[in-house]
Amino acid sequence: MTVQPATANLLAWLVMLPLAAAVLTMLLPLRLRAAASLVLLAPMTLLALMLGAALATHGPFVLALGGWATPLGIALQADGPAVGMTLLTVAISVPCAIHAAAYLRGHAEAEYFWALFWFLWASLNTIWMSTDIFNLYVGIELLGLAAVGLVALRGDAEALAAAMRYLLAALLGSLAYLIGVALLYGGHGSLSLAHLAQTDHAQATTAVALAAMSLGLALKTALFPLHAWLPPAHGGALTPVSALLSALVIKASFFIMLRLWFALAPPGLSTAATLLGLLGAFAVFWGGWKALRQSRLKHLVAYSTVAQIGYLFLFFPLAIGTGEAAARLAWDGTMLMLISHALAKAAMFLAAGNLILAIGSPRIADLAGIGRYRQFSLLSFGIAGVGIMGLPPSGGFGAKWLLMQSALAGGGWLWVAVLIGGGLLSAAYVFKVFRHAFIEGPKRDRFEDPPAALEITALVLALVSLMIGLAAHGPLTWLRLGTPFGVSE
Amino acid sequence: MSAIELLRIALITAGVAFFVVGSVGVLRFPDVYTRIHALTKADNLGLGLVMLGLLVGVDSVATALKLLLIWLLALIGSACAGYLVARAARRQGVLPWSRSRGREAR
Amino acid sequence: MTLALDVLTLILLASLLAGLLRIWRGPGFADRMLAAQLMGTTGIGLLVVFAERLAMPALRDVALVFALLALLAVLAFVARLWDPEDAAEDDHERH
Amino acid sequence: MSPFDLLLGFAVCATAALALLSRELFRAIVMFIVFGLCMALVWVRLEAPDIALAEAAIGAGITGVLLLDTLGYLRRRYRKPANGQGGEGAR
Amino acid sequence: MSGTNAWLPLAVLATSLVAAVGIFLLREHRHGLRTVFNLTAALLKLALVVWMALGVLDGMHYELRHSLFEGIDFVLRADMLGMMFAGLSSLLWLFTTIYAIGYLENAPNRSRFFGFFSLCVASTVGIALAGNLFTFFLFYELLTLSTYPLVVHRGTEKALRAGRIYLIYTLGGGAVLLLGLALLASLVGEPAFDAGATVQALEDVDPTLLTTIFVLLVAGLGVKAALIPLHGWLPTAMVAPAPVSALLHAVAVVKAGAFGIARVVYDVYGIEFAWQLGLLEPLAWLACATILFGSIRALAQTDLKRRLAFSTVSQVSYVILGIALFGPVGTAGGLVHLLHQGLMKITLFFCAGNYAETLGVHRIDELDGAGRRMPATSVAFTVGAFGMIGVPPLAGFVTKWYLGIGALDAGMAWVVAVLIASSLLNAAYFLPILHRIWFRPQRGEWPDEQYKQHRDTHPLLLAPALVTAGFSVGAGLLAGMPFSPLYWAEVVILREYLP
Amino acid sequence: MSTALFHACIGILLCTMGLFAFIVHRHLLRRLLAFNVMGSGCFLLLVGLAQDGRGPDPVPQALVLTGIVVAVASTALALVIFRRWYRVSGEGQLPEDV
Amino acid sequence: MSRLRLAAAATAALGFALALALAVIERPAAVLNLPALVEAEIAGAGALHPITAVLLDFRSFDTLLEVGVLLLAVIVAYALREAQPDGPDRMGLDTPLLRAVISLLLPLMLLVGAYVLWAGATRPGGAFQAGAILAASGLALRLAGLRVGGLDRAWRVHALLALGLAVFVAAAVLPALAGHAMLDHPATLAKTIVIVVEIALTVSIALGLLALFRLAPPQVDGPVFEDRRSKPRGGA
Repeated sequence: MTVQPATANLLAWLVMLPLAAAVLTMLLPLRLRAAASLVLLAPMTLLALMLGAALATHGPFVLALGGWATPLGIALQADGPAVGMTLLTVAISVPCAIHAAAYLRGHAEAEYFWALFWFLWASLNTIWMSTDIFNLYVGIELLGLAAVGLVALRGDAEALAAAMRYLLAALLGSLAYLIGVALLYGGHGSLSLAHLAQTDHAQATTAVALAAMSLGLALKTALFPLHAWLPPAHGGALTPVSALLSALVIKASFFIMLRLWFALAPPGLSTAATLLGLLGAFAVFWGGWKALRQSRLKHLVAYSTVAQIGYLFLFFPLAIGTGEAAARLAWDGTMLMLISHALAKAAMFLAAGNLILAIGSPRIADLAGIGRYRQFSLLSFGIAGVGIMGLPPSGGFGAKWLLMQSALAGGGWLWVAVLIGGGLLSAAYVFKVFRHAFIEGPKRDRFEDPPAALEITALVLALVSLMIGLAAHGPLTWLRLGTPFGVSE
Repeated sequence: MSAIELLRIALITAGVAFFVVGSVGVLRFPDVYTRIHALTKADNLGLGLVMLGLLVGVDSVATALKLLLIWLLALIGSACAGYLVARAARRQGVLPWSRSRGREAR
Repeated sequence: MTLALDVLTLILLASLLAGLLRIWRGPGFADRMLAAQLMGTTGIGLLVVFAERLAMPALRDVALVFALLALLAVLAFVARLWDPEDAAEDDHERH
Repeated sequence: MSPFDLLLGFAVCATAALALLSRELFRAIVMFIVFGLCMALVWVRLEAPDIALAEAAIGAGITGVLLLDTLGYLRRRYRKPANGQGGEGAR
Repeated sequence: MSGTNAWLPLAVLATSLVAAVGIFLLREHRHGLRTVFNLTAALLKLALVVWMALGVLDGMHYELRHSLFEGIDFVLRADMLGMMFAGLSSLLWLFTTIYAIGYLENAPNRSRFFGFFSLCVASTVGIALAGNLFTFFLFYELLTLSTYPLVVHRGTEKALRAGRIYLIYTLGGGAVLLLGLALLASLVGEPAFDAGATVQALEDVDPTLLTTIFVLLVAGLGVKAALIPLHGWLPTAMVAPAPVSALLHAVAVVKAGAFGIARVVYDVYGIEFAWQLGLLEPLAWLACATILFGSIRALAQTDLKRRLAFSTVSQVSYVILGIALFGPVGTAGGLVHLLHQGLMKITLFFCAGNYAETLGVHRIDELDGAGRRMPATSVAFTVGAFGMIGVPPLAGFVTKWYLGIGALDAGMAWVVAVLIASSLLNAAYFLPILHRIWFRPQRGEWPDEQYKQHRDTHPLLLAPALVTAGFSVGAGLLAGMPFSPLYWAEVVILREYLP
Repeated sequence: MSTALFHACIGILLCTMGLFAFIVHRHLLRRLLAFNVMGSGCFLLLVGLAQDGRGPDPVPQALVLTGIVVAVASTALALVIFRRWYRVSGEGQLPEDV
Repeated sequence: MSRLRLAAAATAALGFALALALAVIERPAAVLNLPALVEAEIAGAGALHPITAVLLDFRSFDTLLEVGVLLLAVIVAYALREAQPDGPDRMGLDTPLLRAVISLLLPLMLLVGAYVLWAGATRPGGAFQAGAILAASGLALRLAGLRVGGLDRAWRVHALLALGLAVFVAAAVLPALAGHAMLDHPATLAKTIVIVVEIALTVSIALGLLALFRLAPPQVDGPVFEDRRSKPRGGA
């Protein structure tokens, strides 16, 4: 579908604006950096909404950057998933930015936070939209370094170790991905996903390339057993950073994986898909178990991310080698899981950070007595927890429901068990927090008072994560645009 | 094969021979100070001869100048490197090789 | 002519590789660094010969860059690593 | 493919292996610098002078300096070991 | 469908939901405003429910439908059965709220308490109005979530342990229910409440699979309905404040379970189809076993609230027994007990709360002579207890009478024996209490006496107990009148059995 | 076997060695060396495979140039983080258990 | 290193190598011929050298992000210095000979850098190589104990660091403002824009690489870790 250049350029604006913002926030005087960033949130939101409107009116479209058509040039693409993720990025980044502005006020970490934040956003948008496998490589490198930088921002030993671990994982992951790029270019002579999708997939090169890329991306997504880097990085970072990382960054590599599997999956991949699903299942249980065993609040939430990633990987066995209806349900479920986990986990991290600020300690055991004083953060944590547990009416529930329907349609009883068992396990660790928070005792009754902005952002995100389950029908129809599951119009 | 080509081959071969000598020197000489000789003398002479060989029958002045520049830079680099290493080694207290303690130094 | 150059490049490469032995054996830091430096010079030689042999004038630029930056590694080594201040300590690296 | 390529391939693999498996860190780093030199030659053989140029500037220049500098930093830090385990850092 | 008809169910739901949000937003010390919020919402809700119930009686159709995913809708709909439950919960919410305001005077964390209290009632009404099993499940889980903070409200070690046990049971039950629901949905798409039309229309489906789904659904719902062996959470949850116990036992949680089983039997499978599948007789057996088990365990309890709790285990199964009896009369007995048990049990819990709050009495053997100190409360208690035993003309008698006739109709005469045995057991565990209250002299000082200025107890605590006691008398005496619980149950049955 | 293919195979070998060393070593400097060797192997594979039997191809060469910049930036950043980590911990490697 | 780790590594590496070998052996013949396409379109690009054309025209978006990666790394390094301040740096060797040689070589290095940049338009060379050479000369300067004046003024350095990305983004956005696709330069301006972008990139890349060296913690300052080591490190 062809659209006006001005419309198509929306795609590129969504990358260029954050890059310009990154430069700007690096050069502005210190006290203006947060303010400038907050101001720039408005045009970013506007651009994303305009892109959504363009997709709704024109259907999927493509921007050939520099006017060079693929395969010579690089194209950005607006289809359902890309635009959906762009909007999700806005939905997460805006509250996180507001939270960060309040959270970082007067802290040394604030100096370069904003430049990194904008780089992160630019790379995320690139990844959602790009259709060129090498461009995606540069995108994930940019994303990885931005994320590592954000993790390292605190600069103490723990943060540095976490950042280093994360960096090594990210580098190894992108090398594995690059090997896949090399094989694909060597075998098919093109880097454009659209062109690669038209080639013959029934040979070893594509399979090995896909395997290498999947492995690298799984490492970056922290799929069990490649997850060891995630808990220290997500658990140890500054609160808004943890939220951004857990909500969006790991999703980016998973998203690339989805795109690759759509374009490149050779026939007869169900064994590999089952393997990925099994790893996902292990992740659900292992992550949940480890979360339950954590003594620090943010580490609990981080391990919860390890567990929740597992659900995403159930997509592969549910959608590959099963019927059309099952695959479609799996797609809907996975997209909804991605979105609702992003919202709920961001809310949960922000709420956890607020609680930590209030009690002045990272330990769950020190929450005793907080129940009476910081109702809001606790409420946000709880509402986000509803999404994480997959209880109705949250989006997490909707996602699990769809995945379960998909599994039942394809006769995958194992996956049903994973979905239900994982939900119970997550309930166990979420309520562990509440058990400590509800303790009434003479221990202490003085807590710090975080600024209102911190609490409101967490609550808003949590409420959105709750409501998305009730309003999922439209967005899900929309997210199918331009995918193999899209309704042909 | 013309005489000019013969000359080139001869010069380059001679250069390569010096390179080989340099390598042998680095391998066979007993201590840091002596090995510096192999580096700074044999190799740079070898490089010079190779350059000379390539200069014979070169088609443009620019290329010739570039070749000479490369040689000059290599000379300066080697000389400096030799100087720095030797100076540092002496300040570290690395003793020059002598026959009396030669066996053990190896 | 080309054959001769091919043989010569081969010999040059072999001579370059001979330096590996010195790097392997050491025994001191300086010996290793010197061998690397020597290999750099040999590399320059190889590059200029290749420029002639493959008719790729750009390789002379590569050689130029090598020659220009040859000093850098040794400089870093001497200035930052093998400093007189830790003279006493290099002993255990001797063997 | 010529004998030169064979020998060069061997050289690349050998330097890489030695850089990766040397017990002494300094030797590993010097090997790595030589590995960069060999890589530049490989790029020449692959008719990619641009990459050779980059490799020359990066491998011989910047990466080497960074690594040597870091090693020096590690060695310097354990110079006066406070509790007798200082030597492990640079190993 | 006119606008009002779609929005009225939502408005009913919203009254308590908005109240919940408003109360959460209030600062802790705004007691007056919170009371206003609470009472306004409760009264408003009651009025709306009555309005809607009358509308339903007139044959109006209230439905709100919102598509959630492809093939699954969120449906709020008012039908007779649902209105019965909604009426019960909104009526009792009013009384419980009044009672709780009195009970929690000067206690901490009232914002949280009343917020979740309202949320809890919102979910109960949601359960009542759910138009398909999916929507039902949505509110069913919301109920679990909103009751947890109430159970652990006191924040003591014991309360937290009780909360954990409560969660393990209810979330586990929810998971089983979800599994059954998902299986059902994978067969029929939207699991609508259409008296079994969709399920029966399934061809080539293995009856075993349908039976499995039924078992899963009943097991999931049975946790909240406290069927044995899934009743373990109920006595433990007694550590919660008295209004919460009243809410759990009479208004929301156990009733939600029983109501859910009624929905599954009548509206998902259809009672005839369930009977054909042979599902009802085992259910009746299970209900009977629970009735006897609960009563026997109640005998052995020395703590008043724990005895009442086991009594609940037993009494709720009357409802399930009624559901399991194939035939209009038995069904009427079951459904009417949904209301009757609520009225009587809430009376008993209010009274138990009054004893605990006024005299500091928790154990049965400390109650000696309480009747003289607190005559009004004790009269209410006596009414509730006699009702439970089934003394005519109280509400409990009506239930048991209908159940007995229904059992004979359904050809399950042994049920009558169970009913008689259960009544004897009820008498055996209630009469000694009454004896202690009325006929034994007081033994020394009360453990922790308060409200000495009042003749009986704080009026906010007393009034709800008296009113609900009055209701339970009325429900029995006026059972034949229009708008009595029995009347409602009969209307439901007319529509169920004679479509 | 063409020159390009031969060097692509060398690339595979480098990748393998790099991967092995990356897993085996715990010292961060060694892991960075391993990463760089692996990266070089990867670049070789990219160019070698693309040019096999087809002569020089500017596209993969340009990609490798981009890749080298990225690799250098990452390595340099890793070294900075490593030195900061070493400065506060005195360890050349990361703690084993997380 | 444990035996298990060794075995795992060996297995992983072996499997990896076999899979790659299989992929290389089995690879199909490419259908597309991208080099030919580059050849055909190069006239419309901003540079005559195919690799420069690919880097700065056909696939300029990659390059833009790549510059972003470098700038990002530098920013992280700055941020870390902010979080963990450094003591004074000891500059380097202090030998008159070396100083003389370096100051002699410096103009030459700058010249070579400029030459490589200029060459990029028509033959091998370009912004990145030139930047690397300039960075290397900066390194040499520092190692020889010389200081480049003015580079310590943070804002000016920041501006120069960001210059490459800023100019690139501006060049990308300008066509969009004129109603074309993003990065789609009109043919008449393409060459100029490529040159301007390349110059800016060279400056930024050179400074960026240099900054990454300078922002590593310097050698001489007090032992920070010793007091930390005495107490047991907290696990997770």
